[in-house]
Amino acid sequence: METTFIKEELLFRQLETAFENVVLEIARKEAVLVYAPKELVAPILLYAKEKLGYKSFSHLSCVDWIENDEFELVYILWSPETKINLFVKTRIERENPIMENTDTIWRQINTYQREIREMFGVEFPGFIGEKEFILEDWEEIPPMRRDFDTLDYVSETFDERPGREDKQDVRERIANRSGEEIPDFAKKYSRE
Amino acid sequence: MNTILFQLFGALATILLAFTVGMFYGGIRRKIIARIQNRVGPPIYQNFLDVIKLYSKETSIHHGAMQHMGPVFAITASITSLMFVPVLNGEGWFWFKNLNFSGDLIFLVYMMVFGSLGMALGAGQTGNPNSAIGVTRGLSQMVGYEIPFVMSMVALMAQFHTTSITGLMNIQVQENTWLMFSNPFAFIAAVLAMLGMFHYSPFDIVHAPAEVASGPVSEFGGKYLGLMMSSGSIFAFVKLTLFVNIFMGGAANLIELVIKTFALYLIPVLYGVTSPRYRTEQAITYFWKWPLFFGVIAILWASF
Amino acid sequence: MREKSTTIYLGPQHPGITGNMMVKLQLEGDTIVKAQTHVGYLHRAFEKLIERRNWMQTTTILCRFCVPEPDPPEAAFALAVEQIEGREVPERGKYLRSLVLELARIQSFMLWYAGQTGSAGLYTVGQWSVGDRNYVLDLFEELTGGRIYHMYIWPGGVRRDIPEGFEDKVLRTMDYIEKRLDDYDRMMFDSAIFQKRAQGVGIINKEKALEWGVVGAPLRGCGIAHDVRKDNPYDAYDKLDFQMGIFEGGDVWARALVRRFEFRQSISMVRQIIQNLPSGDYLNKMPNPMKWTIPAGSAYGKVESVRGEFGFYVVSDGSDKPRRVHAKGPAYVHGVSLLEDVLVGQNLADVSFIMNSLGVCPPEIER
Amino acid sequence: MYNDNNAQTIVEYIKNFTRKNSLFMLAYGTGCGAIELPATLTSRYDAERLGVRGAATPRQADLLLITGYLSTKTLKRVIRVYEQMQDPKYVIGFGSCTINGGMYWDSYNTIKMLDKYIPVDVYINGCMPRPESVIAGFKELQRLISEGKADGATKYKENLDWYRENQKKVLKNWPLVEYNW
Repeated sequence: METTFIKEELLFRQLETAFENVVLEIARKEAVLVYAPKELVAPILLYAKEKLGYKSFSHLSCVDWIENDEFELVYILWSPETKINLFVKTRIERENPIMENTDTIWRQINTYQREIREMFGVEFPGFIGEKEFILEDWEEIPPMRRDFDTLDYVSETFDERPGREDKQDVRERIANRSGEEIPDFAKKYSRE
Repeated sequence: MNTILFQLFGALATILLAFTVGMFYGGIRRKIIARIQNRVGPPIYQNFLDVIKLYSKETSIHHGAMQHMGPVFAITASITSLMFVPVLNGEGWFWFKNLNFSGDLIFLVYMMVFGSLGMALGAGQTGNPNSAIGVTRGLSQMVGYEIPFVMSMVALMAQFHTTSITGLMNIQVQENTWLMFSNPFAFIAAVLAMLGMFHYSPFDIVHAPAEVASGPVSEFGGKYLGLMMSSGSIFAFVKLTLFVNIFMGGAANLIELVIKTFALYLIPVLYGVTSPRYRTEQAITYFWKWPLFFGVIAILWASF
Repeated sequence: MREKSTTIYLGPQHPGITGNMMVKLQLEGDTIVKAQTHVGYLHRAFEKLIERRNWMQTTTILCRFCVPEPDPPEAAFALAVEQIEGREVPERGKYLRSLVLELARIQSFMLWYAGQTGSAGLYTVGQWSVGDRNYVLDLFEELTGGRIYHMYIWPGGVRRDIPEGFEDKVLRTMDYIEKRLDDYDRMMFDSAIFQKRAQGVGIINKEKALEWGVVGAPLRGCGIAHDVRKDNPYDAYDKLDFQMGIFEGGDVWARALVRRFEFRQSISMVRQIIQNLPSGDYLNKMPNPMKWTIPAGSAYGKVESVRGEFGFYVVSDGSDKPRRVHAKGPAYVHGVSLLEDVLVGQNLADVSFIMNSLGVCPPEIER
Repeated sequence: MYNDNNAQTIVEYIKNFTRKNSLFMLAYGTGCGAIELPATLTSRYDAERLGVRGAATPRQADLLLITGYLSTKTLKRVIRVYEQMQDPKYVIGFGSCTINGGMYWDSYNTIKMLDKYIPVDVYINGCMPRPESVIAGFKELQRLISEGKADGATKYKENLDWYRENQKKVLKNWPLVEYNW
């Protein structure tokens, strides 16, 4: 298997020599992971953009690891030359999360940062963008955090139509609504 | 006394005729478009249903006095213009003849603008930015098509030394020819200008849905919209009849009138189905190129 | 202070807007001096809901990410899950996936024809193409059971095999559509007015495209060769013969040419797939859906949709539910910040025209 | 003489006949169901046969199609749009998610019962409804109109307080002026 990862190895070496405090991993074909402390993210992104030919930015995502009290920010880059996806991962503390603003490197990051600020409450100091992006008049904790329970929120905000309680088999009742029997073809779908 | 009553009755009948024909043409247009688009389409009396429904809707919008006056202006203008257009050739015994006097063609050219101006006032009052933009576009486009249209009319007036529509019609009857053959350039210029007058695609920038919602009428619903639809239908009849009278020798009876006007009506309809919409400045440039050129040629043709 | 600028809210209720979003425009005359997008009218909290569903149940949600093209999200998610799990897809499954993806592209191209011409006031082409699109949807219905939402692509393959006589139907439909394409093109691309409207409008140059991360047809319209199907081939695309449509200019016209070219490529690809369809299994053996767990890990799966690269970042913590699923649709890139930038200096008449050519589809922006 | 019952009935009949055969549908795709509307309006299904056509602005429209789930953000706009429409006006709830939340039953941002916020005349179920069922929904609405039963707007006016209470429960920030018809 190792022999097939030639270009990945090359990228591995390049990053290894350029940065010291990072953990590198070749996850699979065309995917290289970089675990970096948060102050190294911007230098890595810049280095990848200017030196390694990672011209375009693919994705910025945020994962809530509530059991470790951490948010994980994932920057995914893609190089048109080597066709390798580079994942730059960093962990920031969950209480008072602050991350460096990187939308000067790729302006596209602007949109992602707006979303992550709204959905996770991660702050990006020095970042210009409208506060409200997707939600309107939201007063609870940021909704994509894992400690926000959407079902609780739903049951206290919205009214459910009766008959919508969970784990009920209504197929039989629907079929018998006008007095008819369940046809044979439908019987095999009903839970016996 | 008797004659005045008779004339009033004739005028009313003419308005009804114009409304009916205009509405049916609208319905037929929708049907034609539907057939071209592979559809069955609505019944051809669909526009009547729409208008009756709109009149029966409740209207509870108030944006100031001019907003209520706008549609009234529009329908006044179209009925007044209708009064100056003779429906049939010669001494029609029933249909309203027209309020003809020498110079009525000039008056008509003015009157046809009046309706749009009234609409513009009404739409401007509503405070909807889409209306305001639609009005601006409408007036710009009017500047575009009015010039070739007026030039073509001037060419006819200069060529035949009359400023009356009946005068022009009489000349065609006497010389047994159509003016579209006597001065073809004037006809071409006028027909190209007519494309703009109908506000069908590609010149539907005034009420382009994808750009300015529906432009001037975006705040008008219910009865107002019904009034505007009626005004539009009557106005379509006025325009078509005027063109038939001036260029195609008028009509001796109603059937001839319908055939001639419908043939003329097909030009903007079919051109509209197959064309995307111009932008405002592109539309004006369009009118100021070939139509204007033909207008100039028509005047030169008339003078020499 | 200049007082003469007017503010127009294009949407959320506006016939010109592509979907349910809003663009706030400041106009001077007919020229836009400032544009601001407002999204979020379609936020359904999909990513939150997925965290509450198990791996199998996500398929019902995935296809609803993007309404005009429901298949690329399914495929991208399946690719990501297969990368984490190391699950192999049988050869026939790969071909069937490509078949569905290409058919989805074809129906989406037809919807694009309608949007692009309808926003320019030429409704006839749209009526034709959306009417003919029903024939493609019929194929979908026969294959998957649904007209719009298919839930057909599963991690490990596809849900069911093609029915009997399906190949013939596909080929006949392709013949019909190819014949009709000439009609559309004669009406649309040969129209002098359309050319005038499209050329030099909504220009995105190469530098801007890279800076904003533009994907798909808009990127190929500025002369940059990038297509996920070529660069990181997935499914059966490495065995199919096709070309990218690359045109210079970066305006609406260039994007339209790209799509016109790729439409025909898609048709030819569907024919190739039908001709080379291998036999065998279509689905790798699945565990019991209620007990299906995915090992911990993360992956980014991406596919090419009509509007561009559609990606899913999937994180699993080893349980029976996804830890995090984050979608990146082409409209997410095109429809928010880039649109604000591109619209400045354009004519009001071209807003919806440009939005259609960029493929702005709000459901995948806010999810 | 002119106000006797027969004349009234005839006028009502004509009114209802024209209303049911000329439905101006507001062009507002509030959700994903809007993708089936182009198909409904084009060659195979052609809703224009029934007199259904699009209207660009709420002032001109009679029929509001709620095409699918409503997020709370859209609900605010939909209420505004609905109140701007002129009487008589009808609402069609389109898709299972308008009826009981559908697959979005546990989503924090979508409402679950549309008829608690605006009156709904006809529901079309399905996710998403096929064009055939959309046409069937139009037909059902036409039947209700011709029988004079499509009176959602009147109910809305009569029970405005109840509707407002429900609306304000979901929409925390209520910036709208109290609308008068």
